[in-house]
Amino acid sequence: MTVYNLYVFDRHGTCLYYGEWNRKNTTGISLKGEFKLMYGMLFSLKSFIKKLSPTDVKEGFLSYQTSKYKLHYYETPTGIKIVMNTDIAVGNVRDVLQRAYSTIYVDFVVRNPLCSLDEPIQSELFKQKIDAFVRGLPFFSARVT
Amino acid sequence: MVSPSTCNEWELPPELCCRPMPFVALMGLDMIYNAVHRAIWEAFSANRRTDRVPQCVVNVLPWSFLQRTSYEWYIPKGILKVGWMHKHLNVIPAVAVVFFELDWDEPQWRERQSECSTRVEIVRQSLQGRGTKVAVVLIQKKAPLPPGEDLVASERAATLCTACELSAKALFVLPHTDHLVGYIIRLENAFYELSQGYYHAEARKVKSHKELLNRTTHQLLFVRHQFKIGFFCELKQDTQTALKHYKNAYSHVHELRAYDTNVLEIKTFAGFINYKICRLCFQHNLPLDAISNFRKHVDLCKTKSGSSELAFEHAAWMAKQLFGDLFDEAIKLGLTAIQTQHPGFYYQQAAYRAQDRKKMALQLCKPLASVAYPLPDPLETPNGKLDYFGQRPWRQGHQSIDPPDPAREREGILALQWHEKAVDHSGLIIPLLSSAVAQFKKYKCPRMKNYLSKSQSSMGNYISTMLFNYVLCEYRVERWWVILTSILSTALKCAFLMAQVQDYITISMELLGRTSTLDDERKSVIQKNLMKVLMNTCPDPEPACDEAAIEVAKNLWKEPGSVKSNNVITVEMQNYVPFVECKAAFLQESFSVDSPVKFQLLLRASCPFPQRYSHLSVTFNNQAYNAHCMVSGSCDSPCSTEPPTEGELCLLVGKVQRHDFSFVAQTSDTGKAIEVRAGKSAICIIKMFMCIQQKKISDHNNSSIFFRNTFYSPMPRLALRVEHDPPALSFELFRLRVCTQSREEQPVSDVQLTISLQPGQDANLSQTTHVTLDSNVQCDDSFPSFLHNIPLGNLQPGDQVEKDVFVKTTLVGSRIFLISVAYTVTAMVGDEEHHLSCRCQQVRTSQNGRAIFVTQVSFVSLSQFEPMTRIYSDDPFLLQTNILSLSPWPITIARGCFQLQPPMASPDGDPASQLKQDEIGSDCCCLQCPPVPDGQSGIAMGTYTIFWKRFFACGSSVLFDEKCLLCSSVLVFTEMPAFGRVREVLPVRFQLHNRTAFVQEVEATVTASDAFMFSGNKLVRLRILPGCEQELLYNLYPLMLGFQALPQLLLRLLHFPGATNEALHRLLPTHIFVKVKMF
Amino acid sequence: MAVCVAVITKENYPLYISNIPAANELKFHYTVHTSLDVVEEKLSAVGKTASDLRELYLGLLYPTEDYKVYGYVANTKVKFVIVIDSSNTSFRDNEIRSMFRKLHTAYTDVMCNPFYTPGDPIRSKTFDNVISSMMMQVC
Amino acid sequence: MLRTESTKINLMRPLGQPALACAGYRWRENYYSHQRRGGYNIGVRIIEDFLARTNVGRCHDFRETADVISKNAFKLYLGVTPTVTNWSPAGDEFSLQLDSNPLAEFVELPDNHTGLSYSSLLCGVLRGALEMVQMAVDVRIVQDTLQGDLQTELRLRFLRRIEESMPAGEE
Amino acid sequence: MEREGVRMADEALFEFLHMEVISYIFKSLEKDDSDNGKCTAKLEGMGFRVGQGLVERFTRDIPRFKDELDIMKFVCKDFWAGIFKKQVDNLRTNHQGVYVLQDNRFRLLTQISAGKQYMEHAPKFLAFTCGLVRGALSNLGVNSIVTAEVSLLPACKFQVMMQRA
Repeated sequence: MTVYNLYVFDRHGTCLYYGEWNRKNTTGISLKGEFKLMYGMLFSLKSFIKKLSPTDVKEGFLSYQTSKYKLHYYETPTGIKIVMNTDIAVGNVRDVLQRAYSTIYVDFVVRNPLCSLDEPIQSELFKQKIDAFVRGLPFFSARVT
Repeated sequence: MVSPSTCNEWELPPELCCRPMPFVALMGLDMIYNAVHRAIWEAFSANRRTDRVPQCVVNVLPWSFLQRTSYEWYIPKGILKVGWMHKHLNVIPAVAVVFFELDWDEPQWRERQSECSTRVEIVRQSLQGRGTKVAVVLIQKKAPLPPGEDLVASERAATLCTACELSAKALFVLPHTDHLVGYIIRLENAFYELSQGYYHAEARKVKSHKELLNRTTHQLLFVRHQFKIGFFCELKQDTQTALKHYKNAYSHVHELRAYDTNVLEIKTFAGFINYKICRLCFQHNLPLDAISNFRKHVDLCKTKSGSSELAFEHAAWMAKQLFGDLFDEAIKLGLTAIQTQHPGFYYQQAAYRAQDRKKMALQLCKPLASVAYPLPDPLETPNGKLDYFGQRPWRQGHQSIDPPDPAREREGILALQWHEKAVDHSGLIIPLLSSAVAQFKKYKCPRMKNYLSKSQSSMGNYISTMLFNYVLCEYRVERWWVILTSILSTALKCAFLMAQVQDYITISMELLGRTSTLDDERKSVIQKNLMKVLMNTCPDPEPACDEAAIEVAKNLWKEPGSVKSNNVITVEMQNYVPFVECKAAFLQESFSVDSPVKFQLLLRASCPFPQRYSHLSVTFNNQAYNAHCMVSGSCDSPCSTEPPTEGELCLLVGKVQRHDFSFVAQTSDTGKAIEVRAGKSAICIIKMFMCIQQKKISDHNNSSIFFRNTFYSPMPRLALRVEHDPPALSFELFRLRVCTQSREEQPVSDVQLTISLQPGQDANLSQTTHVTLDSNVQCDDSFPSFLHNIPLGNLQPGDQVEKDVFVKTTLVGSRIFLISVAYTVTAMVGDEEHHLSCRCQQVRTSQNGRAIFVTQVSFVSLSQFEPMTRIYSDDPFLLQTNILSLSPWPITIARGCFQLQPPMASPDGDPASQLKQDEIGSDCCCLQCPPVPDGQSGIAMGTYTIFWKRFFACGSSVLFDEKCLLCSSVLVFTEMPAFGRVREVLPVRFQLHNRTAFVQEVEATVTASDAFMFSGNKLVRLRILPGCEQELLYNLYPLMLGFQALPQLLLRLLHFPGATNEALHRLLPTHIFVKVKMF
Repeated sequence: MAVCVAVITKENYPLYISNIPAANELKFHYTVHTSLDVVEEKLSAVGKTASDLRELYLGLLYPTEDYKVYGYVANTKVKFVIVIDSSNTSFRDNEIRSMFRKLHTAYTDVMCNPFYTPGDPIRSKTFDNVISSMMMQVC
Repeated sequence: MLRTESTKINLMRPLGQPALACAGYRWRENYYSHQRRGGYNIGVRIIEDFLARTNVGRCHDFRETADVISKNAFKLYLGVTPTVTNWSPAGDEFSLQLDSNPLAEFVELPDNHTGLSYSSLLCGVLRGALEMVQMAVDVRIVQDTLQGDLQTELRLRFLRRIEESMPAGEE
Repeated sequence: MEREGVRMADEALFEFLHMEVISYIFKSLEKDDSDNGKCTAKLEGMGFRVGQGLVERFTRDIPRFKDELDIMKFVCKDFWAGIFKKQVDNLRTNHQGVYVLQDNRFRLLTQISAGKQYMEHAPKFLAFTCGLVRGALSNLGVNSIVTAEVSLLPACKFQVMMQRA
């Protein structure tokens, strides 16, 4: 089990943070482009799901999975979106993402007066924390099997 | 008509206050003729120290002994006879001792023995069956044999005893051998024993009456007896029991039914007993008992005020309980009091009571004016004194509820009121207050002390506000405005009553200020009054003064001395908030010399009416500017309270008035700080000194040099460059290096340089600017301010020529030069050759001469190092020249010298030093000007010349301004330390020189100052012989910290009544800085 | 009930003095002002002696024949003085204590009013109410 | 001992601000607008903090929002629970009534500032916070204890829902 | 858990307010002149006033201070805890009226950075607190100058210099 990478988007689709761990192959496109695509995908996916869903959805969608990886999605009412790609063996990590939001994003970005909320995050502290957080996850393992 | 009983009816009788001691009477001692007797007497009476038994010995001749006082048994007429205590202290002895010279081996023993016995008999007679113990002392020449051996003695002693009916114990032998005192002391102790026995007996005699008493008729006697017993016990030196009985007595007193007729008696006596009790309590070191007892006493008696017409009596009585004294006495005997429990409080209480008394007396005795003093004087008594304590003279011994004779009663009261009227209450109150003050001071209560000393100083009709001042500033400092205001109001009242203009104005101004808590109505009254005073009229009386006083005051105000004489009153305002507040500010931190200095003055009045003022002036440290900052308006009726008309200077209530001034600073002040003291003067009477502001005039920023090239066609190709390093200094030879470089392809010929001032500049620049090619030439006016057609020869293409031109400016200011080069060049046009001449490269170069020095000359008095506006003959002074270098480059001062006009004495010493920019060198010499013939007021001083160099030697000089010279008759020199220390002596010596040809009579007075105590005569007249001098020595003793005004020495020349002090006082220091005491 | 309540700064000038009857304002000013002597004396004892009073309440400062003057000094050296008519002896010491507590709390709230500048005389309705309640309060 | 104070303390916090407001802002309006702007900025951040603490999800309707604001938000940050009342019939407007306004607990308006709406900070906060959860609202103070009213009343009006839009330059 | 939550919450309120005030001041003063001196001074002033108020409240129920040191201890313990929910980690003094309060994890800095990043911004987040301390002390009758220094966030030192009259 492992974590590949993690995106944090704000409500306007700016990618506030991107972190990468055991990601092996990269898309040809630039990170920026990748962010755009990723956000676009999420956005349309979300609205699509909303339309399909029989009842009013509260959380949007939680994750989708391909044969190779699994994308976990968490969105706050304020539109902060956290996306984490792991291998398929990883189960539901909603609470993990929620924790990432409440204990790391909020503590070290929202409560850091020097971070403006709609620009990519500069704070080293935040980066350390999130990195430590991910590495600390039970299903994170540097071992590449 | 004040009879002894009434004049001091409130004083406790001395016999009560003293400490009772057994009373022993010695008889048969012949003091006059008999040395031995005298020796014995002295041994008894002299140096009675505490180690000897307490005893009061009196020598009486037997045949003039006490007259009998009847002692029969009666229905009580009062509590205690006035004489009683006295009787037992000084009249009836406890022991009567008969001295008799008799030796055992007396040859005619029998006769002597009978003689002795008769003596004893007489004494017995005179004692009339009183219990007084009688003792006989045989004065013998021989020392006695050891007892038992001398049979004769013992046998004769026995017979003698029987003859005189004495017990053997009462017979003593006093051999007057060498150790007399030893015997005496032994005797004393014996007598003491006897006296004890006596008083004991007396006490129990009184006790024995007790059975006979019944509650109804003899209530008074209960009190009396208890008191008497107590008293006897005290005599017996048994204070414990005494206290017990006194306490009983006290409780009995309050059992008595009190009504108007006897309440006084009861109170009086209660007072007595209380006094005794408290006293004993303190003696037994039970201060708390004493205090509680006193409290109880006061509470109990508070209510017993007696008849309303005589309310003041009650107050008086309350004031006279002497607890303070007792307490204090106890403390002196080693009792320790605390801050919250010390005599001060009781003195204070007493004082209050006394004040109540005054109040009541005032209102109760008012009507008396109409009524006459009743005759016959009801206060007269047959024997001139009362029989019983605290009874009414006109109905002594009368013990029923209502007065026997109402009419008489009324008269009596009237009489008492008359006497009360005569009492000087303040005289009673002030000592109480002052002892209270002392106590509070002792027990670390500065504020309480303050408070009391304030009420003390407001006692009496008028106390100079000086007295208030130290109290006032306390309250100012602690900002208790309500209190401050009240005191000030009192002070104002006083000032009015005494027509003290100065004080009156000062106080009014503070009372009108922001901090005073008076209501507007009151304030407006005060302001009106102030106006009145300023218009030399009497102000309206302050509220609550009595008519008579007001009349007096009015007259005082009318007196010329009061207002008119001093038409300028200076009021020091630093230490309080006056009714016109002023704030001065420069609009910038610093100004440059070329831009005007902007200065702003804000005024705000906090008085109810608009306040006019005649003019407003600002005082700078440099007088020159004062003129710029002045406002004066048409102030016809300065004191009216109507709203202002046009062109009047008037402060509207609560509005901030702004005055803007602007003036150009003098260059000489460059880099200096200007100080300002803004002062407002109302109707040229009151000056206020206000806040001080600092400001700097920045150095003139040095000018820049700039080129502008203008091109012609055919374009001349000659580069022209001017090298110089500005700024140029005035008086120096400033070098301009003109470099010309040919850019022509062809060689150019007869190149000529022309340099001149650009036309259209200040005309006199041409006079003050010299241009030369030769640095060694000393410039003089013959030199023109321009050079032209200076040949520079020919130039091959590309080569360049340099030319130095020197410019000297004698006047500060910037100049623009035109530098142009003309040349001819041959150019090919077509195929024929032309010689065309070009005049090219007009170069304008601005360039300014600028001052190198600011040389400022000041005359400084030797005494205070203060600048003088005028100098005085024979009065040495300093001539100081400050040379400030403004040059960016070091300037070497070759020398500077004074060229003095006679009669000035030439100084010595030249400065040879180098000054960097903004460095100030100063040269200073002491001058003295001999007296000059009259009529010549001004005197020229001479010039000061500085020789300096940067590149080339130059010189500049300054002319001192004229000084007007005065002749002073008497000169004063002061010798004193630079500063003082709090509570350390500060000697000051004034030397008075007589400069005149005749004898001077000088009257020197020294004004008091809050900040100093001083020793030395306050007022002296002294005559100084011509050309001689006199010394005045004072030792000052600073009390306050900081920059304090010194006691002022005022001199009056009796021969020159007109001679202003100003001439003298310029020489006297006015303030001194007082530092903290060193530890 | 209290006849006079005063708040005095550490510099010893009054921030607030209220008294009944208003007529003898001056008298009370003096009473309070002089009482400061005792206050300062007591304060100066703090720290010096072993048995110093660490309590803010200073107790009875001094009795005059018709008043009892009590003192209380906050840690911030603000002094509170309450004068009580000695005629009503019913007062318990702890009642006085509680009065001071109330007073102090009220003062603290004044200090917390952002529009109040420390050192200015107190002009606050709430504070006035508290004071008057203490002066009215029946015992 | 300080525990007991701790609620008070947070109320001491705003203390400095009006002081500053008065210094910097003579005019009431300015103070007002400033406070709102300041409040808004706070709101923008505090909402995140709020969500992080109490993971309440997105609200279905305005009523629920009102409930959350009063029962959770106010309780959490100011320790009081205002009552939600005066619903407009359309259900798009309601009032929050505070019997005691912690922000203004010690505040007394000086005479020269009467009518200063001290608590307008709150309006800003609410606006900012709600905007972050896609609700554009208008908040104003209709009653204020400082103005002598019996209670402080905030009026919230729902303006519109802010729809999340696809970032520009997306095909 | 709940009351814990509450405690944290007022914490947050303070933080946000504080940061807003700072940003306001810096914004508002940018126009005329953007020298931080003025801004920090202003913040310091506000802190001063708040400190005065707070200390009045905090010291209401505690026994009288014996001496200066006693006061400083109070500032480090109760006062600090009251505001920042933790005590000062270390108090040092030279006994000549200079005290150094060291807080290794200063509340207002912990969120910002751990290390050198944002160092240049640190001062404005300390100004208010300097004011707090100075205000508290002055109200306790001790005039002082309070300065702060940071070498490595979020640790910081406050130096208190008593001004003897």
